[in-house]
Amino acid sequence: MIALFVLVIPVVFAVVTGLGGARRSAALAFGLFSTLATFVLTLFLYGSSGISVPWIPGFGVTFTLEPTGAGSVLTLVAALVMIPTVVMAARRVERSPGAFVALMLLMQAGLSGIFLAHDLVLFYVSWEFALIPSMLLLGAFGREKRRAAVLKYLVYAIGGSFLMLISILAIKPLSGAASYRFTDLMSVTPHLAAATQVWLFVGLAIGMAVKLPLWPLHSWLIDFNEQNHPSGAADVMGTLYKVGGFGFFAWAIPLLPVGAERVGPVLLVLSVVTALYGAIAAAAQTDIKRLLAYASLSHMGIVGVGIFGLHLAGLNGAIFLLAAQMLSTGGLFLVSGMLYQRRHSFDLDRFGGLAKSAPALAALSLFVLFTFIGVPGLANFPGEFLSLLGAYQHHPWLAAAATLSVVAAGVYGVNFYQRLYQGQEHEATHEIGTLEAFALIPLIAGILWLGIFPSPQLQRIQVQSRLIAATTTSASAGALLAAPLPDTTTLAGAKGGPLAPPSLPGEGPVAPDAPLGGGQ
Amino acid sequence: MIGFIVLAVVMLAGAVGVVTLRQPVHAALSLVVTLLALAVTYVTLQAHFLAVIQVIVYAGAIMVLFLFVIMLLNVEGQAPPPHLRWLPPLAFATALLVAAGIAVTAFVDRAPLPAAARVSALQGGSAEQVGTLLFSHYVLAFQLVGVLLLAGIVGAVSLAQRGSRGDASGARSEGASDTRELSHG
Amino acid sequence: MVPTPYYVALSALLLTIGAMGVLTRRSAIMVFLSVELMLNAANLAIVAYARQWSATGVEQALSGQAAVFIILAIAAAEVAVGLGILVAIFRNRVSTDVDELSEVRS
Amino acid sequence: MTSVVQWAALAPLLALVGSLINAFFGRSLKEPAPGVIASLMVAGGFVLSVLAFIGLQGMHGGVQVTLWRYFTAGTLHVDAGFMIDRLSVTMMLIITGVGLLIHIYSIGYMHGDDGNSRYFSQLNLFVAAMLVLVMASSFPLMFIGWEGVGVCSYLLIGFWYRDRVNPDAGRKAFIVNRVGDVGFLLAMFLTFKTFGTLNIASVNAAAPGMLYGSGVLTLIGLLYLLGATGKSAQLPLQVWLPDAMAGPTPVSALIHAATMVTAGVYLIARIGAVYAMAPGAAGTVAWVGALTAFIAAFAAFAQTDIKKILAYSTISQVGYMIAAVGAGAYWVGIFHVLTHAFFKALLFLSAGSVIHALGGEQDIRKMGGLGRRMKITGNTALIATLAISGVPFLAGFFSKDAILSGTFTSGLLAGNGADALYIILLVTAGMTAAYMFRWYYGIFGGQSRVDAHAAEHVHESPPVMTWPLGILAFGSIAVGYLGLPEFAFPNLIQRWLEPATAKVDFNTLTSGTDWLLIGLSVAVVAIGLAVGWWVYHVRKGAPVAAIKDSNLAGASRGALGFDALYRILFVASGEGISGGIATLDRDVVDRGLAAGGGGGAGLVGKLATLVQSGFARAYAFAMLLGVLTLVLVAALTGVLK
Repeated sequence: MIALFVLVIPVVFAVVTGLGGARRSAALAFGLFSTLATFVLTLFLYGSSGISVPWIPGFGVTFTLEPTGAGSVLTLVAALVMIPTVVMAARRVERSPGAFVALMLLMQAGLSGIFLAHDLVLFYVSWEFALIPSMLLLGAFGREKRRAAVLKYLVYAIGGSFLMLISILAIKPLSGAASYRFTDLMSVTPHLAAATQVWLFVGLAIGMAVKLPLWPLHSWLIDFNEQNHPSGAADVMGTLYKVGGFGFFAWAIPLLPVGAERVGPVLLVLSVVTALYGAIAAAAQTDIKRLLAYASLSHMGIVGVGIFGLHLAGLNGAIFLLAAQMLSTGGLFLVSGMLYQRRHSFDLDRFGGLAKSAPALAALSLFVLFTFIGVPGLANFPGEFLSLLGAYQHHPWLAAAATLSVVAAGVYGVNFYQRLYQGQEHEATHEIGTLEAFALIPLIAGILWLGIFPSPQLQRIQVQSRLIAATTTSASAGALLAAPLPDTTTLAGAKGGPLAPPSLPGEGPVAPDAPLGGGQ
Repeated sequence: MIGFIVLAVVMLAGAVGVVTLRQPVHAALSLVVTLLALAVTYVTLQAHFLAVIQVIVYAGAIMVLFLFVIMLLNVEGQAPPPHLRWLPPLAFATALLVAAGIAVTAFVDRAPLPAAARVSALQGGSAEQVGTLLFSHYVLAFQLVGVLLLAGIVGAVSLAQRGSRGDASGARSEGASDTRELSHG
Repeated sequence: MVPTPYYVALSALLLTIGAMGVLTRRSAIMVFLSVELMLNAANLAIVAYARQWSATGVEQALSGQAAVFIILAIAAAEVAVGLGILVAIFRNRVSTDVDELSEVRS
Repeated sequence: MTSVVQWAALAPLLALVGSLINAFFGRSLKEPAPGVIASLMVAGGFVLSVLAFIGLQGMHGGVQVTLWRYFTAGTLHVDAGFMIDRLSVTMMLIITGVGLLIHIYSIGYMHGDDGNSRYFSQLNLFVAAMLVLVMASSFPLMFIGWEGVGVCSYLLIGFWYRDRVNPDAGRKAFIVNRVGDVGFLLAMFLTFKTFGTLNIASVNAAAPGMLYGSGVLTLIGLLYLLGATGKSAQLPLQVWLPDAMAGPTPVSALIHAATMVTAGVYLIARIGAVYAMAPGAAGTVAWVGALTAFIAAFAAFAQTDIKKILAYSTISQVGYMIAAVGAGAYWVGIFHVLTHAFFKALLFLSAGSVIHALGGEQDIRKMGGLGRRMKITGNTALIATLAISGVPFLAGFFSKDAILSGTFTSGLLAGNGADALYIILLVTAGMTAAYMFRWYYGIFGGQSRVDAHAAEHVHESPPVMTWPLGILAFGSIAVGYLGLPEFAFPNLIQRWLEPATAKVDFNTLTSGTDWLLIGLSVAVVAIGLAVGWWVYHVRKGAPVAAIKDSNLAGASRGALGFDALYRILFVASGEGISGGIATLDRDVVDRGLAAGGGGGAGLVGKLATLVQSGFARAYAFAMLLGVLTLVLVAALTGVLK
């Protein structure tokens, strides 16, 4: 039932805020209360019971929410990111902050719906439901060229989801499932004929690839971020809305394993291209938001690499990276809003040397930036590492190519910091304010939490990915999802065979006759 | 069958008139013919209540509204459109195909006509029968339609009012040009 | 009794004639009239199928007629608002040529 | 004794706490409080390391401390756990011991800098990361330390961020290191694919069961080597270290001489079992080390910056260590890490003392004769110079000699040119003696070339700086005696480390041959020093001035042009590609999907304008087409049914 409240609370408060929130303080209070309440609820989401009631019985559509492992983790992290974002929006949006906050809350409800839906049609409805507020945020609050950006965004989003809709509508009649509920579909769709699966998968994949986004369907993202409101809050919402990877993970791959296996390599190549392309293009940007947009595109490429590598570790890592980048990318977009507030520009050339008058802002930005470029020990790293590691097990060359984006990330990362904070300061600025500090601290706490103790969240995700692997063992992709065995051909002699897993580490000395270095 | 053919011919003639006649007033009157023929067709289809409503609401109220507006605005027939010359032939072909497609689909379905006894059980779709259904099963939809009509009225009034109140001088000068235009025509 | 497909075919013809009107006429009023024609064509099909449904039951058949009733009511509302908009546009532009009303065009 | 050893797991935490205290409260603390706090934390780490060292006496294995499960995915389990054994404890002692002295020295060196607390915060963070690196029980955890030290190095090189040069140098270091990190990452991926685990001990235990010389092991070895070349500034990724001298001098001493750059050596020693089974990879390691040693020594001759000479010398010395671990002489590599940590830290700190005294002057052409004014600095620097040159009875002599005999006798390098390696390293030893003599003589000996203005202020450094110099000087002499040649004396460090590293076969020489090798290296060092004496003292540098404009001198000044080459190959082309892709994305991919790109531009564009004409009637027609589609589908399915 918690899942239902997670959906309903933001909607209720969105209505309240939208109707009564002409005043800034009201928007702030309602928004903060709603996001805090939602966040507290999401803490208990995992393991709580789901809900399933008929919705449109004639078409087999149900209203089914199920806090699965990956979904609950993503909902949780998104709810955490929402708290500071709502506060920033309520304080920094000049014109009708109430409407802005209301739209953000509506979008949060849509996102939670995407993550928690366990019915394919409900998933699709949430997917589109979240689109409308994000479009309105851009169209009503964006910058000068927002019209073109909205149009582009719409064309891509609608075009993509149209194909997705066709696949969704077709999947039940084709498979003869009892309803659109995940469990009902899951029992029949993996046994569909290979050609059918491929076509259905392609339809779903195009819609999801637009939202992932994958090269070459990414160009809406750049304008979307560049033209959104300079507070950065709407960009954070856009970051949370990059749910394509989750769609593949939770729906497309488990439902259509054979399709995934056939189409996966193509998407893997595109993901590798995206990872490199985004990172390299980011290095040449001079606009803060465009740089962040390209850089986050590169991360999405790595998410894709993890998913389409079709390896258990990669799947886990991709979803974890999705959650982690909400924190890091979101944090950087909030920082971009703070920088805009100081210089009224996003042009990197207008910055420099800010570390002198705003050392704390510089330190916090650098922290988030290092998370962003995947420095280990922080939130993005386990996700990136596992994504690439998983893909490497089946496609070493492609994964190695994607790993090169790590170098490019170093380039744009340190360039970014240097151009903002280092060098001579031409004009003094003010140090980080209470509001800004409040906005960044929850994110940093989240980054440390996910970075140092990723295991609990990963295990939750794994509950779901293992389920996927287990239920698809009958299909041919099952073998792909299984863990690889060591390359036995390289083992000498007959004592080969799978290596025993490392003895479970516990405290205490290693036996004296087994020195660490081994020996012959 | 003969009755049906007669009605169909009248209806189609009226429809073609709507689309082809230059003068809007003529076209509107032509539409009235079609609608009246349609009302009669409803009778043959055992929908007496609807037939009455069709005459009162559609052919009566709605078309009168149309005629008022046409006369108020004094819309003229126009020269052939300068843009999109490629459109009419293509539209004609497409429309023909659509009609053919629908007809084929309809005729392919070989479900037999219901037995006469069953049809007569409708009792001609009397006001009592339809009304009972509307006020029991579809009461929510009925209420919503009422709300919609109210909203429509409010909307129409506010649209009509805005021009005359928004900008006094502008409205007056526009009104002046309006009359000039009218006298011209 | 005339079989249902005949009515449906007639409805299809009316619909396409209406569509031709929408596509070829430039005056907004005429477009509007054509739309009304299309609407009625649809109604005809519904009523015809309603009779066909009487094979299943009286309530099913009458549901179709109730639907047409509601459509009629909605059409009334639509015409009221639509004509209101037309009057407003004419007041601003002194023209109801749809080709000139292309706000969508850049 | 186990529990005593386990406490060592707290050492990184202590340093981290120190870092956090200075980060959050440092600016409200009065000098020297930040430095004292930071030093105390490192001192605590040193005490813990010593206790662990004592606890490990008589224990051949190590102690595994598991803190929590780091991450899990499928069959991959990675713990946040530490492996404290003889090898890692040795590194911990070096890091915390030398680190403590450098922290204390920094209190004096950074006195009055407005970033004082920031400096100590980052320095402590570095110590924490470095400890994690050496203590980690699994590769991903080691990678945390590995990148962590890279991050700290980046921060500290760009410490004085207002001059453009410093952040640029930091950026270069970070990016070059990241190239190496890609190698490390790929190596981990392949390790998991091959062994099914990322636990270092498990990999070491499984490696001997693999096929000797198999391709997979060789590839794993080469990928880890790529990681090591990045961090340890070896060919081909050595270019960042000379620039990294932009940081404060104690940072150069700690990070870019004593500890971080030896991480590659430690890595290879740690997974020695893999290299012991992959002679191809081991041979490559040895050759990379030897060539780097030679090239860096060559480049050191023409440098004029007091710290850059030391930087090239560091690259060269780390090359020696890499060559040693490549030869399979793992304890020797670590032994040289130990001795080098003392004398190179001492060299840097005395250089810092000189820079401090001269008010920031770093050009050795404007120094000279300082030994008379700065007695302690001069004398300790002399000890360090002699130690690094390999003069007998000083620390460098013993470790360098062990490396030379290790490469000469290694069974792992058999067939991979062990003799050539030996000769290269021997020649490099002579060159080291010569350029280090130039360094010392240019600063402390001969005539003073100091500006009159600066000369007035020349003074010996305060005790907080000279005491560490003294201790390090003592170490530069004493630690060598831990590793006396085995054939004649008890070799303490070999016996200590060998149980913790992989075993490699070495040819045994007759003791006569052993003495011969030692005599040879002593002779080479003597020649090197003599040449230095002749060129710089007797002839006052005339022979060098004569060939100043030759190609040879130019090549040395430009360090064989690696920097220039990379600037053309990677920086320029990288910028080109990056700009190209950005333009491509803006002009082709972006518009291409809306209105066509390349050849199809016209057609798609026309179609788009046709559809998007803006006429309402055209849109209505589009709708009609949609209706037609639906109708046709319905009709066809109806007919076909």
